[in-house]
Amino acid sequence: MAGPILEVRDVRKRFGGITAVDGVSFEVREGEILGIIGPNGCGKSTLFNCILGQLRPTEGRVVLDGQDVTGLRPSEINRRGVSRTFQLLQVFPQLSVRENLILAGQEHKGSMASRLFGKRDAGLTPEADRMIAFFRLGHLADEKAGGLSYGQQKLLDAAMAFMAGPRMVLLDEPAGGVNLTMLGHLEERLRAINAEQGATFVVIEHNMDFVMRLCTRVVVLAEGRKIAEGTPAEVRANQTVIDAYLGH
Amino acid sequence: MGANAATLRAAAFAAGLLFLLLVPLGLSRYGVYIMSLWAVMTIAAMGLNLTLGYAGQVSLAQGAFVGIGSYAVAILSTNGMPFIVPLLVAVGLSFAIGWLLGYPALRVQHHYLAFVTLAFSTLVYLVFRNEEWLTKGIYGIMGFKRPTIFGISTATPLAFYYFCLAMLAIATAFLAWIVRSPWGRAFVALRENPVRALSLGVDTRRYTLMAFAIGSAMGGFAGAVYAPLVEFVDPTPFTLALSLNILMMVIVGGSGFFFGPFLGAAIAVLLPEWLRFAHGWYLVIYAAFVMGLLIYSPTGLLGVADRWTANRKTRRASAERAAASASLSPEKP
Amino acid sequence: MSGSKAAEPVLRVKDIVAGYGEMTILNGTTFDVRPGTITTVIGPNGAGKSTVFKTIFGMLKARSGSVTFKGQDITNAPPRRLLTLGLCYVPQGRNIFPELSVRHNLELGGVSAGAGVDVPARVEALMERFPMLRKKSGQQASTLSGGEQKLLEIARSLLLDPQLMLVDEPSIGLSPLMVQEVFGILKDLRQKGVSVLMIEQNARSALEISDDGLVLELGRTRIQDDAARLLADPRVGQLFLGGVVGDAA
Amino acid sequence: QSIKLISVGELSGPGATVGTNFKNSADLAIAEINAKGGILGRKIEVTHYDSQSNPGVARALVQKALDENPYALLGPGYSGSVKVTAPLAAQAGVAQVMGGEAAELTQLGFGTLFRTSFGQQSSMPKIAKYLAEDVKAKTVALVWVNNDFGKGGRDMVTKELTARGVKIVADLSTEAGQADFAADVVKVKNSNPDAVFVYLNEEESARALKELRRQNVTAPLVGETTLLGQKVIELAGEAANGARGHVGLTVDAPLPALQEYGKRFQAKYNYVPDHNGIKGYLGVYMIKAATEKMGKIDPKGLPEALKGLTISAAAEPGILMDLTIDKNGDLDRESFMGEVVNGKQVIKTVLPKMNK
Amino acid sequence: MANMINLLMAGLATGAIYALVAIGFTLLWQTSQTINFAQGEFVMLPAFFVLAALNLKAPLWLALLIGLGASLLVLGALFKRAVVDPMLRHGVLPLAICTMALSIFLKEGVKESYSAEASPFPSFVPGGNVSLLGAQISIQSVSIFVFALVVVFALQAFLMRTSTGRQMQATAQNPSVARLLGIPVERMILYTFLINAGLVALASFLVSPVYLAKFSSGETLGLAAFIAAIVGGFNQIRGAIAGGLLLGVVDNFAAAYVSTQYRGAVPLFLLIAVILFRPQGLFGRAEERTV
Ligand SMILES: Nc1ncnc2c1ncn2[C@@H]1O[C@H](COP(=O)(O)OP(=O)(O)OP(=O)(O)O)[C@@H](O)[C@H]1O
Ligand SMILES: Nc1ncnc2c1ncn2[C@@H]1O[C@H](COP(=O)(O)OP(=O)(O)OP(=O)(O)O)[C@@H](O)[C@H]1O
Ligand SMILES: [Mg+2]
Ligand SMILES: [Mg+2]
Repeated sequence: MAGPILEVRDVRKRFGGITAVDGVSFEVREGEILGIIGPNGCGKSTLFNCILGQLRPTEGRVVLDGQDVTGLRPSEINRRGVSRTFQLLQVFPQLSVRENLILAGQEHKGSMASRLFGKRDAGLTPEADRMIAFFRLGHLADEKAGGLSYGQQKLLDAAMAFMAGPRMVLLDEPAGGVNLTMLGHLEERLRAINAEQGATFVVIEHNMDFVMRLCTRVVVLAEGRKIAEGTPAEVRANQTVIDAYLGH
Repeated sequence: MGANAATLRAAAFAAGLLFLLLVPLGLSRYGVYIMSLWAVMTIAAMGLNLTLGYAGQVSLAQGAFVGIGSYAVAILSTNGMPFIVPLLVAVGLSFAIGWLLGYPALRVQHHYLAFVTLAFSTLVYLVFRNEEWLTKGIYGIMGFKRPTIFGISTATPLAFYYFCLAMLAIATAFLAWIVRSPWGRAFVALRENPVRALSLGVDTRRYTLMAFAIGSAMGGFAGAVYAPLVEFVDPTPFTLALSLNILMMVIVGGSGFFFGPFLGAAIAVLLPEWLRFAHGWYLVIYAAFVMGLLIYSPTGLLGVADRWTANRKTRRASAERAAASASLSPEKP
Repeated sequence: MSGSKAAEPVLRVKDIVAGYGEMTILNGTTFDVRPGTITTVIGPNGAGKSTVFKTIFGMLKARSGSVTFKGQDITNAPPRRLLTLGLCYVPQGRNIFPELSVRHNLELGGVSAGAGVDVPARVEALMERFPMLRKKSGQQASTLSGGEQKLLEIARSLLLDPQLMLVDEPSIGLSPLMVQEVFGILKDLRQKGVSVLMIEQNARSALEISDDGLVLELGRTRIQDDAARLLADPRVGQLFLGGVVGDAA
Repeated sequence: QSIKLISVGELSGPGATVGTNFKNSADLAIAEINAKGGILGRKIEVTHYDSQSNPGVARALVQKALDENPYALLGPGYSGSVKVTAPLAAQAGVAQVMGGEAAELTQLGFGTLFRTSFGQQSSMPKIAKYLAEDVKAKTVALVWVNNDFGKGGRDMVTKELTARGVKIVADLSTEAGQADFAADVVKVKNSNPDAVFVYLNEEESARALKELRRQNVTAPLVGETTLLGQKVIELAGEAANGARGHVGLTVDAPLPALQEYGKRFQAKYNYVPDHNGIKGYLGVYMIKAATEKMGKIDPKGLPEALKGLTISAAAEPGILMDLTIDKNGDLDRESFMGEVVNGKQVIKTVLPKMNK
Repeated sequence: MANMINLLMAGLATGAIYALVAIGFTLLWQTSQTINFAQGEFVMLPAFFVLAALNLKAPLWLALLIGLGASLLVLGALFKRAVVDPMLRHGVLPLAICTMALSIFLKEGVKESYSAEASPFPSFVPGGNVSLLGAQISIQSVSIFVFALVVVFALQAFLMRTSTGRQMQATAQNPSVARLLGIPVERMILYTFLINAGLVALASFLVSPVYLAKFSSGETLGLAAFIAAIVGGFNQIRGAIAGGLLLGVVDNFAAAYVSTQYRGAVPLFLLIAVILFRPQGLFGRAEERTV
């Protein structure tokens, strides 16, 4: 495996008097599947938002491919091949499932001007339909995304993150609300993309079975700080982690 | 079934077109004038429909752009330029100013944005009224001619109506092209969920600015046709009231529906005229009608149609689900 | 446990047909909840699980069929009535008042409390139980993390001392420790005779603490059985639990 | 068969008060004429269209009116609307008896356009003369409403005052419907003028007067009908005392006929008409007089019949006051200089016709 | 200096009027997420109820009571029932447009059925001026000012401190969850509109002696109040006071020291600075967390 694709250096985020992320540093190596776990409200989602430009870190740097990307806009970071999913549902409710997916891919081809003159679907319908079939949303392809069930929207959100063939995907609780059979399916897919295309994943998840099976390495946060890092097995055995997070 | 809906739509479109082509033949000069006004207002409302209906950016300044277009044409035409030059200036100027007006939208949204555009609209009106050296102020500009296109004069009401119709056709084709390109989808993304859009690489800044610029340019285009229609340009029509009226056209017709502005403008321009028999009360009746319509269908006229087709589709899907469900027998493990 | 047929079901859902607009999602859903038990509903995404709950709680109209609570017909009864009867409901997703403070969000759970209920005291008790809520009581609710918002909702639903709780996927977004905590609360409630009807995708943990299990598919009850037996059933494991659970049990 | 008049006016929008006064008075005049047997034995029938105070709409409606072949057009009241509609009427050769006061209207040479009041080109010289010769003001502050009415007056009076060597020391535009005149009055005070020329609509005049008094402006306040009419006095109360100026059309003029008209109007509509009311009233009687002079109902001949017509109140009481229409369509007749004293308008001098 | 004080005092007097009307805007927003573009007309109308009663020879106190009652009925209950209820679920814009139509309806209706003229309106506050820092201010203005302050603090306390107030806010922020918790959503919305109706009626009685009762007097007032509400921070009732006063004062100073010709726009552009600097308005809360 190659060197770090992403470096998070001493990132801190304050909201008024609340310090949500308190000086977190770690690396993500090209091609790995990194898990991030930690109790509720420990700053995982905030950290993602800082990495991806949704929030500007109060302090610290985010380095992508050796370039400082701190404070860049989310769209710019996305166009460097980093996509994400959201913990709370984030789809385009009035657009159909297929349109949601095409949208997720269209901005990655050509320039803004060429898009104006290009095809309506930017040639993405086949890819979108493949995604739809994979996530078993076939009968819903033309339905408005706002009318999907919770789990279906969650899957759609994940599918959107894969549309542009990203190099790295940050997933914020992808398993929440997803049926176990479907989750197994998703897990296989992640592994396959990781193995075949060398894509990197960072996964926030509370489903420990999922994390243990999938991740090659795990970072543990608590109260905004990193408290442990290691292989899933190491982390699982760490007493601090058990006390703060896993329980017995 | 999808084909069925498509045929239906094509038929409705053809019928509408035929109607627009033939209707002036049965109308008085006044009727033709009103139909021309309808075409102009439709263009302006289509522009706002892009900014607001598709891209979700509230603007109370569309009337100001109609004014900018009208003044550009009036000023340049009185200086003897052939129509095409003032027309291009009107559109280009509105595009540029609309682009600039988009900047505040990057920072504020909703009613705050409404306020900023409202202030802009007020300013534009005051410039029209106060900068006499340019606009002749409150007295207005007169004495420019209706254009001659390919050697054909559009001076008569009928000829000018067809000219308006041609302009409407150009605007329609242009807008159809925009919203049917990936841009259209990006605009809708801006409206539906800007946060998600941003994380998918949609450059929301540029699209926001574009939504304003293109919408405004269409306002300017409408103004460029409005000036020769009235053959007089003064500041009074371009107050905030016009912007609000155009906004109403968009919502009443069906915000975010391509043909919404056509219907909305028809209601706002034609209905009061039909109601004139009620004398002083005609605006009261008109307002009551608009309220009733919105209460009946808050998503506008085309919202009704959309709901209707959606329901048909849903019934089919529902039947399929029921059939699949029926084939599952309850198991007793 | 399935042998205790003597008791009248606390909730009886019979042949419910319901859906959204023209779309019918539930095509005759039928099941019972026994008093003082935890019943877990599982099923694929889009099966109609949440829809059943919404229909029971009067958020969607049942076109036909009936819902009975302790022998009383509550089909299409408004939420306010159900709350006074002793039902409560924690929906899926995010259900807070974003601009109100955490404390005020919590207090609003007591709006339909009867005259004798000391709401402030109960709020205090809940804050004792979930220290996070006390720590953030003055914060605007929308600034809570996803899991914290869910906890807030669960806490809010406990304010009224319900007799039947409908909980739609409580574990989404909760850390393992918190899931244990919440499941612990549900078990405590059962101890007190409260019935719980819960939807869970985290099916193994849920079925482990449940008495009964229910598989819903395409708006119909596929299987209703003892939770332990369901967990052990290889077909259920294969089809609905990702194929790994069956062996684990 | 009846005589068909069509009136296009500002019945809604910012000009609604103007247009409604005009309309009501026209209706009053028509009812009176019809009660006495009509014109040449034929009844008058009138249709009112609402221009929404918008020139574009006014143009459409005049087109509509012309499509209906009217005997003559009444209105509009806004000069801008008059300007866009006049070419249509001229093209159709139909007389348009309107309420606009902008100086230029009658100089555009339409030939079918007729005023119902003084144009500003007749009233403003009188005011300028009064300011320069009677008030002996060396410096004047102008407060005017920035619409075509106010701006027209301001431009005209500026020209006339400058020609008489009077200096404009403050030139303050205000908005129609403005409520707060504090800032304008501060500026007036700071310019320390010998006199203040106030040219606003009645309601704003009342508010401005109140504010001028509140800030103790002592310079004479001079204006037009809209500064010292009954309406202003009613709204401004005490503050109106001392306001003075030129009065072209007012129901308070010391003429029994005018006052009678005011009473009839008030009996019918329950409020005091303003000068726009009198315009609508006169307009109808002008058409009547011209028609009777022709001796036939001839729409094409009406414009010619109106030109150069002198109507005496003795022969046609409805005209209220002798007047002469010149070949441009401008009016000439007596007018007054007045002042508000103890809540009453008092006429100080009667100004003769200009071309006696 | 005297000029400055004069301008300031006059600006505050006008600003208090804006504030009084602006309170209604923020109230409706905060408790039902509606924008009422007919708010200016809502202030115009009660004066005519009173005038109509006076024309029927009712004494002033009775006429005012009748005006208040009619407002509660028409602008409160009827408005909510007939216009707001069917549209509330469909977002802000359709309802806003509907209220725009309503404003035409009310304006034209009053014009046709009553009069196009401005009518003087009796004041129930004593006339006359008081001297303050060398400037004369009418007692009318002072009472408007005081009244606006009292209303704001009373409403603020009601919304923040009482359970009913919080239920009203909860209803606005998430009606379906509110229903689910057993909050009587319908009643909360009705309260909102009744309070607003009472407010506009009182505003009308205070403002009409200054602005005169005229069918069109709501136009400028409604717009100014809308702006004041935004500048104050749409979701904060106390912001309405700040916004109103600021607008009144800035307007006067701009007219006196910048330009009378551009008086309509200069204050707006100065206030835009406020908005761009603080996108949530002077007193507004920041938008909620979105991700
Ligand atoms: N805008 C904000 N204002 C104030 N506090 C905030 C804001 N956003 C987040 N926080 C606080 O920051 C902390 C971290 O939140 P975050 O959403 O990152 O947690 P998390 O680790 O993702 O938790 P979960 O597992 O529950 O999703 C929380 O305590 C939250 O209350
Ligand atoms: N608001 C809605 N409008 C229209 N259709 C809806 C709506 N909500 C859900 N549906 C449809 O109803 C079906 C069942 O949805 P429901 O939310 O009950 O599923 P679920 O079993 O709870 O799934 P999940 O496990 O994903 O939460 C889905 O196919 C979905 O598309
Ligand atoms: Mg999180
Ligand atoms: Mg669900």
